[in-house]
Amino acid sequence: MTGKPSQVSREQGLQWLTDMTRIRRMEEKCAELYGQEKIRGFLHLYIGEEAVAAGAIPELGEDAAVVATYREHGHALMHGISMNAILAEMFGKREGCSHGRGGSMHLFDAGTRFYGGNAIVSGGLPLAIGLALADKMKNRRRITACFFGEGAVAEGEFHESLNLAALWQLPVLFICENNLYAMGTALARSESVTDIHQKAKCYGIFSAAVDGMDVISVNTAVRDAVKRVREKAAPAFLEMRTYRFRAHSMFDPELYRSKEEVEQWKQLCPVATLTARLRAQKVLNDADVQGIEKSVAEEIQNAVDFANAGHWEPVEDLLKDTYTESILSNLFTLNTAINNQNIRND
Amino acid sequence: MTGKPSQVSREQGLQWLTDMTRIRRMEEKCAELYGQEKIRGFLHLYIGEEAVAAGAIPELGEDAAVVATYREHGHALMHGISMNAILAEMFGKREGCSHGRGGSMHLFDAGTRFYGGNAIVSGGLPLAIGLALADKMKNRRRITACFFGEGAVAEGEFHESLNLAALWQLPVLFICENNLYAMGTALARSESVTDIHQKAKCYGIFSAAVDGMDVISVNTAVRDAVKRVREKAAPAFLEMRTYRFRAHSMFDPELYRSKEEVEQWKQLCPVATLTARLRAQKVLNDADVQGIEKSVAEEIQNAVDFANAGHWEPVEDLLKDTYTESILSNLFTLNTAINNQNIRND
Amino acid sequence: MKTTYREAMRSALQEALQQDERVFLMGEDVGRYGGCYAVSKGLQEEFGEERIRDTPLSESAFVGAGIGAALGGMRPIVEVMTVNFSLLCLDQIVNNAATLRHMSGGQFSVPVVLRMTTGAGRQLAAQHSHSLECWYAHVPGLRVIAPGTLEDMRGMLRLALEDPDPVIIFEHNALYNREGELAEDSSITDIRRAAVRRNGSDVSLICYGGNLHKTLDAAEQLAEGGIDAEVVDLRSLRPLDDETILASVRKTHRAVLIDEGWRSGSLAGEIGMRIAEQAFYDLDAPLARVCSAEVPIPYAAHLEHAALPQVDTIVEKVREVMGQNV
Amino acid sequence: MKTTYREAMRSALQEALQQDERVFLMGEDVGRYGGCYAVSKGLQEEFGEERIRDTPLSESAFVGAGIGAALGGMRPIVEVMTVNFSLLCLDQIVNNAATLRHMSGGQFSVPVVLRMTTGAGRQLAAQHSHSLECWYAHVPGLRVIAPGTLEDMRGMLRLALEDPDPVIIFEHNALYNREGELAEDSSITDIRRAAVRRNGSDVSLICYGGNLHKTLDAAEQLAEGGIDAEVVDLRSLRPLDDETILASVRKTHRAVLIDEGWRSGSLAGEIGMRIAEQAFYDLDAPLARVCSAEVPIPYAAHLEHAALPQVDTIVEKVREVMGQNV
Ligand SMILES: Cc1ncc(C[n+]2csc(CCOP(=O)(O)OP(=O)(O)O)c2C)c(N)n1
Ligand SMILES: Cc1ncc(C[n+]2csc(CCOP(=O)(O)OP(=O)(O)O)c2C)c(N)n1
Ligand SMILES: [Mg+2]
Ligand SMILES: [Mg+2]
Repeated sequence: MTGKPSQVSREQGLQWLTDMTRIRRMEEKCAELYGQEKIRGFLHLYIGEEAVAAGAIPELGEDAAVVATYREHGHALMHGISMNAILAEMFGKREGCSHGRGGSMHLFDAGTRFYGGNAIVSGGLPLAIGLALADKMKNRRRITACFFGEGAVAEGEFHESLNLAALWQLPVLFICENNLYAMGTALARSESVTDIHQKAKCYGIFSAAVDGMDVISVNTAVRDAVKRVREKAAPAFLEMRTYRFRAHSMFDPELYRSKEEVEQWKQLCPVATLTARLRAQKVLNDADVQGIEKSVAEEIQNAVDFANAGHWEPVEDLLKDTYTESILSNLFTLNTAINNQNIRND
Repeated sequence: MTGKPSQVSREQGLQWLTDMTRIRRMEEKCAELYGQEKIRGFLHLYIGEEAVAAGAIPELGEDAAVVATYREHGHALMHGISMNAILAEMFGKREGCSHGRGGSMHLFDAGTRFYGGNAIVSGGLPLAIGLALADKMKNRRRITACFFGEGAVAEGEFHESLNLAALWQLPVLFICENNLYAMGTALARSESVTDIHQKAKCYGIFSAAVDGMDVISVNTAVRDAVKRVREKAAPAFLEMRTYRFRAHSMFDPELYRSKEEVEQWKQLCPVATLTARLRAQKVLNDADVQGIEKSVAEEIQNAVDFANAGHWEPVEDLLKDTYTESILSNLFTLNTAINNQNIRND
Repeated sequence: MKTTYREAMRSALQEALQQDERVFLMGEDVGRYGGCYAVSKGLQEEFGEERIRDTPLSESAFVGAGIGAALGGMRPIVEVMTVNFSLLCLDQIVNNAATLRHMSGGQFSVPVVLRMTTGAGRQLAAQHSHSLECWYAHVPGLRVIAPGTLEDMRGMLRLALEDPDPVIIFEHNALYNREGELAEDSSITDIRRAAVRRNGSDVSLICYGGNLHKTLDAAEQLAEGGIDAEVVDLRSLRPLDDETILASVRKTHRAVLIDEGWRSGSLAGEIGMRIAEQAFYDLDAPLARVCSAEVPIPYAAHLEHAALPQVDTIVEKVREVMGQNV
Repeated sequence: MKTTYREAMRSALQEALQQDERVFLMGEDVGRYGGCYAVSKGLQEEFGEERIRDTPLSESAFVGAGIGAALGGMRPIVEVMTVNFSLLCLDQIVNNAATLRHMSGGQFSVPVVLRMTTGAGRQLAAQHSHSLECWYAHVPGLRVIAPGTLEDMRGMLRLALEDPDPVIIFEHNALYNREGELAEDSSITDIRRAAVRRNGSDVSLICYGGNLHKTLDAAEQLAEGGIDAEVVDLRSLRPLDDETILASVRKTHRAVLIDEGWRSGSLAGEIGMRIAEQAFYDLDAPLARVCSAEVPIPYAAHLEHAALPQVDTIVEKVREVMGQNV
């Protein structure tokens, strides 16, 4: 694993703490809202893993594309989607970042180049390859970051994608969030070789394992990797060793791991350890922490209010955005609309 | 690459020479018969690669299962399917080893446990995993050998399958026939890391690269690997470095490689090099070679006669073997038959 | 006995595992996790890790391995967590499971059973709400069944395992929590035959799986309005039991087909066409169907609801077919 | 100009590559090898390795990469060598290409064009003879087109590339070698509309792609026997041009649907059902279809021939529908 710098500036420290706190508190609120049935469908919380998104995404560059999974609230927030738009999306409102069509698993934002939100394990990797290929062909120097869980490593698509990235020397940064479980399947029960970062080396891709519970390590590793991707115009791979503190989704009785194991990992809580470190460095005091919590609480309250005040897409627009409405495709759209009309008016 | 023993017994040498000659001459005949339109569809010749099937298959054990690709005539012959049944199959006759339903790409034989003949690149690997899993669960000590081209290595299924074999410690011997091209795609244009045998090591599978043009090296490596698979009840992987002398199929203008390259590899012809070696060892003379050629020519002539004399499946039996005809499924079959009846009698 | 569909499938699995050593269950999270829908909860404790086999996320390889194990003499039950993920293993199902028997001239059988959850209705959005039964029902060499009643959920697995050919069981996710009275004698299950679940004389409502109860509810509502609907539960989606379907249509002279698949290319379309081919002169009204709207299923509750067949939409469509203008 | 379908597609590709820098062609063996069916022969020499991009055998990744590149502003043409291998990349097509626009609330377009060879008839046996157009035609978010004439082979690609949404082009393998006269003005191609290829008054024969010529031949034979058949070439398989289909049926009052897919769940079934729904009272006879037999397509020539729609079987089915007993 890569080392960490000895000192963190107050400014940088507060930023990370704020970011991780925003993710943490937002998701705690999500769990609550799920209980109130404001949020439905599948909800996968990132709690425990905040150091990865908070440490990584600010290093990618303004113009980076991000491809993520169904456990992507934190990534969306870090990449610049507003909490308002995220919560409204989970409420299914038109004001949501996917206009209520996507929900928790499918946050999207063209403006910040956030390409989801993919609910098929490993399904996002080929998209990242393609985004990077487009950049390369157009001689743009921006990068594409692709986040996924260690469960994806068993999927064939993971291997096909890594090979393509290496073969074509594409500017993709793969970030594997190894939280040791894919639903209830422990890594050792799904991979014959459990050292995930080695997988990338099999394709000749630069690769490193990183302490994913520590935002500083994450940040340092990502900064180096991004530099490498840009300079060498070649892929890189980081395995973030992390842990989810909560259940896989809201339906998971967690039969597959012990309370003790979870408790042990909680000792490594990225928010708590950063707080302790900053305090030890004497660049953080109680007032700072309270300040952060207060502003985050406000942001969340505003977001909940915003989401509550949002609107439902009119049911007449059910078919909207299945196809592009353009002159060329008018007829297509028309036809389909007519056919569906029968159904909708059933 | 693994070494080779210094001396070959006359008996063993004659056997290999005979086997390789049978494959070579049979396939030369196939090409001729293709020109005569006796054989149709896709025809993929194994010429140049004979040392692999001839050196490997006799070591697998009587009870071994073999899974192969569309380039499997040699494997079928070595595993004990008669030349008669193979040629009749390519003629599309009922007497063929798949009753004319499969053709060149789909030779099957339940008796010798030859599981095809799979025309989807990498599609056979999961089947091999399953066959080995069944053996393991039933405590049978036999092994499953799975042959495939190096093109399959880019497919996700290859990786999924290797991981399963290693994770579950299944008695599979993977034999990759690396002939450097997948149709017209050179290995270096399809893999970021071209040392194929390393791929297996990424899963913790024992692996070796072997001179696939030399039947003795092949045989030695396979013998060791089979022993290992049996004793450790674990998978093993061999990369056979070989070359096809002919086009990919009968439609290939071979734009992707030079005549010189092909000529160079032809210097390594496995039949010629073994012949030279045995002569040098003074265990082979002209009469032996003539004897082999004569008996092979007879076998081929008989097979062609057999195939010519074979019968077409009656067209009324078109739907046969889509489903099992049994008491349980009678109704299913009946229904489907009735529906199809309309079509057939259109 | 009062029980749920989940329990019914679990006890079917349990019985199969007890009765035949060759049977094993394999899939993602079927073991330690207890099954994504808790269907296999407790089975790993009872039958061990070999026979309740957790797999990595490798749909193509483990489904193919199920096919291979079937070739090797086992009776694998492979759970593909949901039909959505089966898109990753279609090659194995279509090109191996469905063809091996025929391609080998009848030498090999593939007695594998694949179980998949299907359907929408839980706000899981576009990638997790597919109903692709019609795709599988298109493939010669496969048998496709879909339980709609508790008895069928309990009884179909046994028959599927007895079949020497590959069988796919589609279990609609909305059924698992549903409770009901399970008849003692579940031998009434016959996967070969569609079942008439309600006799009626005015119109045939043809449905299956997750929509059976919606359709039965619609039939009750229609009855209040004086329309006597017959409800046919297909049970087997491949092959289709034309005899039962046509007998019903010949009696009622009208048919409405209910199917959660998207309308174009739906199984409902196939059934309609069969009626139009074989019972054309028996029809007194155009055929009609109630399917899902042609849109990736959206997350928001009201939109998802509007996208799927509902009791209301069934009732309205039937009234329309009966000439009761709405 | 006399040319082949192969040449027509090649020159369409060439033109597209010349006219738009964002266009590139990617797939297995499209470059060095010149294309499995020699369609892209010579293009790599002209446009280089970047724009005529050979891929490894990784259908899921390179099709997904095409989708990603489309998101990134390119106009990729991805060749999946044959529809048979597309089973390995269905997830990318169905769950990404078809859904991204809708799931994102309209923010993203996926202007990717996928080309696939389809169909049987060359004794390639069960795994290499699929006709799965109906599967793709089932999926909202995709457009599916199939050229049957030289003009369409030449003209469809341009329109597909102009479309902001994913388009799949199915090219029947039996067409490539076919020669014919290509009209100078290929602007007559309109992928939005089915085309009436032969006017007739007695029966509508509805077909597409590889079966167009068989159907036209059948129509000529029928004409000799006094049956005047109209031939409708669908061109677009999704969406279907109901207007043209129904107009034809309303004129002839009879329809026979020709489709190389397996009968159950065929596109022919869908078209039949639409007619039964929307033009029921215009029909004078049961609907009928000529499809492939429900069997994995066998290798032997006589069996394969018997399994597929043929001129003879079309003629016989039409005679049957016309009441001319055979
Ligand atoms: C192809 C596919 N198979 C199965 C699933 C069901 N599923 C959803 S999440 C998940 C576990 C994924 O684990 P991992 O990749 O480690 O990510 P994590 O949830 O731990 O962040 C599974 C099996 C799916 N979404 N996609
Ligand atoms: C999944 C899939 N994609 C594409 C093809 C078309 N195809 C047939 S053989 C072949 C090359 C395979 O090369 P390799 O695995 O090296 O085997 P070889 O032919 O060299 O023995 C290709 C691309 C196929 N059969 N299956
Ligand atoms: Mg995980
Ligand atoms: Mg090769």
